[in-house]
Amino acid sequence: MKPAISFSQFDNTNTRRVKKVEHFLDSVDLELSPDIEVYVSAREDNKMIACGGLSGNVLKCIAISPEKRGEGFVLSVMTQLLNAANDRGRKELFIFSTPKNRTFFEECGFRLIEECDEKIMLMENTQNLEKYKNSLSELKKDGEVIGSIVMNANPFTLGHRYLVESAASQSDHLHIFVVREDASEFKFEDRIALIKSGLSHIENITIHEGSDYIISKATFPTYFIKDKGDVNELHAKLDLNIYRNHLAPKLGITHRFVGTEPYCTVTNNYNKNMKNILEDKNGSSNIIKVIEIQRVEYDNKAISASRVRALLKDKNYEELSNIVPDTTFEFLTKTK
Amino acid sequence: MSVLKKSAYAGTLESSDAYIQVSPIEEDDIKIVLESSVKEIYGDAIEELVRETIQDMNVNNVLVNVQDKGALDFVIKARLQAAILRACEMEQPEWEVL
Amino acid sequence: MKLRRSMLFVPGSNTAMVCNAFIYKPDTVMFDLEDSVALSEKDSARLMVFHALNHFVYKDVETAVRVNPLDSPYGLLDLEAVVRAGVDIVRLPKTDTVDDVLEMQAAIEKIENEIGRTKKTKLLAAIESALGVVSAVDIARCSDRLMGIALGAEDFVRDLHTQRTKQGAELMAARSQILLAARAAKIHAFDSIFSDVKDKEGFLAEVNYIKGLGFDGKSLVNPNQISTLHEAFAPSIEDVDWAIEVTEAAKEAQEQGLGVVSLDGRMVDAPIIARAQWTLELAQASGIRRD
Amino acid sequence: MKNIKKPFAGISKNVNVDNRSSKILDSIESAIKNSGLKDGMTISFHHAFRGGDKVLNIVMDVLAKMGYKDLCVASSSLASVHDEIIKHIENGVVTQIYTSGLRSKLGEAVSNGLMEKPVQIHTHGGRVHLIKSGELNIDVAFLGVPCIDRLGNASGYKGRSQCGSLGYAMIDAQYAKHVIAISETLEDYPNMPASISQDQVDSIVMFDEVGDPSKIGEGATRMTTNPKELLLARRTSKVIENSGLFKDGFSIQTGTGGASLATTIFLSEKMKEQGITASFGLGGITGTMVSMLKQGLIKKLLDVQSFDEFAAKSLGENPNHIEISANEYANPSSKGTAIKQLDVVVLSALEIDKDFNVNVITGSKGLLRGASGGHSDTAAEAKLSIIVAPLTRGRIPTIRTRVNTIVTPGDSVDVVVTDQGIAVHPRNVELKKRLIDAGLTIVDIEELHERAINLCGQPTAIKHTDKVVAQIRYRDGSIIDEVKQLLK
Repeated sequence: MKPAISFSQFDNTNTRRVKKVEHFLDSVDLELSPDIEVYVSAREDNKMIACGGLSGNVLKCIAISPEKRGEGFVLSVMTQLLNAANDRGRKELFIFSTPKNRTFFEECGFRLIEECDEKIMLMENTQNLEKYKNSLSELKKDGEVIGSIVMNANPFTLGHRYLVESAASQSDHLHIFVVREDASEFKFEDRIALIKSGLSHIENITIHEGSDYIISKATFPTYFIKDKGDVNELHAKLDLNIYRNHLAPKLGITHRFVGTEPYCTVTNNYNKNMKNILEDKNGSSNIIKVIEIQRVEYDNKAISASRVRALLKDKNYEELSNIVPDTTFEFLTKTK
Repeated sequence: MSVLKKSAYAGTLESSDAYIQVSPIEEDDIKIVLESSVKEIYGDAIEELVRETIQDMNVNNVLVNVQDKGALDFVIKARLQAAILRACEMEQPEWEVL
Repeated sequence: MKLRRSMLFVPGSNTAMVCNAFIYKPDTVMFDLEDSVALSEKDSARLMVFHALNHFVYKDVETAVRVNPLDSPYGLLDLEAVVRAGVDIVRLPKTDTVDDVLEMQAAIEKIENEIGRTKKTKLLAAIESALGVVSAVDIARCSDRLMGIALGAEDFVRDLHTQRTKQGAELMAARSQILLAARAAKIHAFDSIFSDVKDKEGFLAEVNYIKGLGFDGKSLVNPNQISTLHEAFAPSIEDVDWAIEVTEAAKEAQEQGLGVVSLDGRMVDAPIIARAQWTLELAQASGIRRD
Repeated sequence: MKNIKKPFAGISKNVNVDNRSSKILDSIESAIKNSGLKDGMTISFHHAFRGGDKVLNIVMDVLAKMGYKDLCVASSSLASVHDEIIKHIENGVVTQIYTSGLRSKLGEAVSNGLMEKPVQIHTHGGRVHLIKSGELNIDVAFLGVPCIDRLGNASGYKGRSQCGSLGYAMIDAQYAKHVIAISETLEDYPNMPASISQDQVDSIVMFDEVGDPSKIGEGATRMTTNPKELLLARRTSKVIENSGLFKDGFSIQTGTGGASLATTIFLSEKMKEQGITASFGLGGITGTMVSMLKQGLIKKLLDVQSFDEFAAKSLGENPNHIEISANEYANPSSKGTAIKQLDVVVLSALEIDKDFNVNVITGSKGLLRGASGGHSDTAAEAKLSIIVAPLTRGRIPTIRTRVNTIVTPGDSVDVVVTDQGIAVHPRNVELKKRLIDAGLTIVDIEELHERAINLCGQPTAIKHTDKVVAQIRYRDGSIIDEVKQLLK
């Protein structure tokens, strides 16, 4: 007697099988997420009946064919996914899925973080969000205007410095979150070091290391798949909802500052959504005012991190020196 | 004394089963984190069973995470022992103590 | 004689089945550690079965375990667990030769001696290859631990370069051979599983067919098949009438101290009396069939 | 002769055609204004649409918007779709509830002390009794109906959201001081025969949808493949066959669960084999019962609630499928109830105790998550009441030393069928003998209890505060048990 249902695990190099997963997902109106590294699939009579993927510490693209739903089969699929994650030493996990599946995943030990428009939802199997929120509370500063900026700073430019200087001057205190996830050239340690050294002259700021809850692969997966060009608006909203409902209240944040974004469509869309969500009066938490600050220009072109990276590639150090602070310039030329 | 060499897991999340993860820890302790669909009426009994089973296997310095879906005692025991043996990289238990 | 109509397969890795199989009262519960268990779960399934065998709910039902072959990394470990846990029957998978049985017997004996188990573990040899089928006569007679031989059809048809059909022509030779070998050795003969649990009519047809051939019972994959099987194996009202008459005649003869039992002027010998008693037991267990 | 008025003074013949539809109002607001509803009054609903009901939530939202407070909601039952009522309780719009059942989030919230006044859980028959005895005084009934004519003749077996029998709504239509019928399909006058009659309806409001057809009969009719349920069904069927009541002209009621449906199917086979027909099938009617009617195995179906689309459709088509009201069905103070004529009822249970008491309202965690329904009504009156339940559900034992909440007293239970043994109430000496003679193994309920506890362990008692969150009203109106707030 052979088992009727067989599970398999494979990684994203197995293109033949990934194609099958893509096809299966398509049949249940889901899209394959290109950042998945490990897949789990279940087959019965040579027909795929379920799948799921692991991207970093996020479980996603979990799907079950309609005729197999409602009999607890999702629990078997989740077991396989947890095994795949555990085999890679990943225990602190997120699930990215749709809110209608919430109770299934609750049965697997996951708790809801936030859902968005009844379409997407993020859950976690730890208490880490609570812990993170508590740690933020300890850094709370009093004041009328408590500003905030979330930046990747890849790497830190004069543009960033200008944004912080303007925001800090308008705030009693300014919280700066540095995106922790490394998805491109510069490592987090370097990025935050350059931010710190480039902002050492400003006093009313706190620089926070980012977390899984602020522009991360969990809250905002498509942010890190920029080359595809189509950032999912829902993902942006999810990230902003978490920011507004969970993080900002712990620090008493009243304002969020952003630079105008002429080049990067991802960031541009994110900024557009920001106003809608953070200032929405029907939300369940206090509104956060969004202030856009005109980007500083050099030579009639806005300064941006992508421009810095391009100049660096071309070894155009002279022009580079004009758009980054000395501290960043030193770092860039030293490592070359 | 058996020593956990690595983290390990056993079981499933299916109804009537338990998914159990064990990891070595520094402290000289048996730490139990239990989530159970029958926690209200069997939570204490399950924790006691887990602790006893681990002690019987002569193991310490372990963090146990139990995701219980209403498993009977013998199932919890089987899952826990499987996880511990895997973590200790032991092929065969001492059957007498199980 | 123990009834062995139904032998319910319970994958050792399927917790819900392990926890519930006893409810359905098959004649034998057979836990599986072999093909139904993924390689990564061999160890955990073994532990699960070990504890199940020790559990009170499995104390009043006959238990069997299909272990992994001894030449695999799991076979001996499986044996260690299940012989210690007091299993009634060990089912040997893929029995090709007499040596396979003897080797298993030796391994079991060694464990029994180590732990001081006095109740001998019985053996059931599953025959799943052409070689096994042609050796069936010898296999069936090679060990007093053997309580039966069973056909494992899935692997067998592969070995025969064919596939299973509902009509079962591909199994004709094997079924006949296994049945003859078992009867010659006076042990049980078991038929293979019928895997399409939704096809109730097909299942019933196959049950009636193998019953007609003379098989004692059949391996099952789903508890829902048990009642159908038991009903089909139930004796008819004529069978029961006959059996009552035979046993009454035997009782009478014994009471009168007669050495020879006769019914309607004909002599009734011991095997016939045994058969009649078995029929009554069967009626007790499965009721009387209404045709 | 000056003081004598002309006969019929003040009455003039109305020739204005438009006015003939004057019962139909343009919105639920105007219907509510028209009804004279005031704060503190009692409004009612019925549950024939079950999980697909859209009326209650819409009406409650309107009432909240209109600023009503302190209302008593009397719904014949509540499903999980009605969780939205929680916000109206929090806002003080609703301060009292009468219902047969409470589930999901509402059940959880009430169990945790959401309401000041305890929820009154009544039986289906007991609700009629409470209404007739004056305790439950319905001021305005909001009755969703699948189709209606302009004068208010309404029925449930036509239209997109057909729900079949309106057996519970019929009572509200009869006794409420003011009746607002809410429908989605307007039929030509006269829409007769009607379940709710033109002379009972004060006003009519048309909605886009009163129900979600896919959820009205959801999951009720599929034949189970679950081996445990089939085993229970086979056993239950055997108990009925050998009970002494299984003869031509017997009557039966079964529920919707997998085991209940399968019992009906196994029993049908035996009826065919032995040439037995049932005189009537009662209660909530399923497609399985309908197919027995069609095969001639049952002569009549008496339908107080249709559990699926097959039943709803059959009610409209088959003259032997008859709609009855809750008063005809089960009210203990009624002049005549069908359950008094009932031979066999098959019922389920969340918990059963050693005295055969049954709980169908609170779950293993002490949360309200079920319905009293017709359970104790039918158990009390049927000649043979069989409770069917698995001995354990996962690790949760069904047989307890004492049930968390008594809904049906053990005195009205005859047999308990589990997957691990059948127990017969000690007073049924003859029945027990019959079943043993038929080859069934009968054990003491104590033995079943012991086995359940050996398997699962002795559960620790659930901790409560002293606050009563729900009162379980027996069918005669008395309080048979109370549910207390869970201690967090």
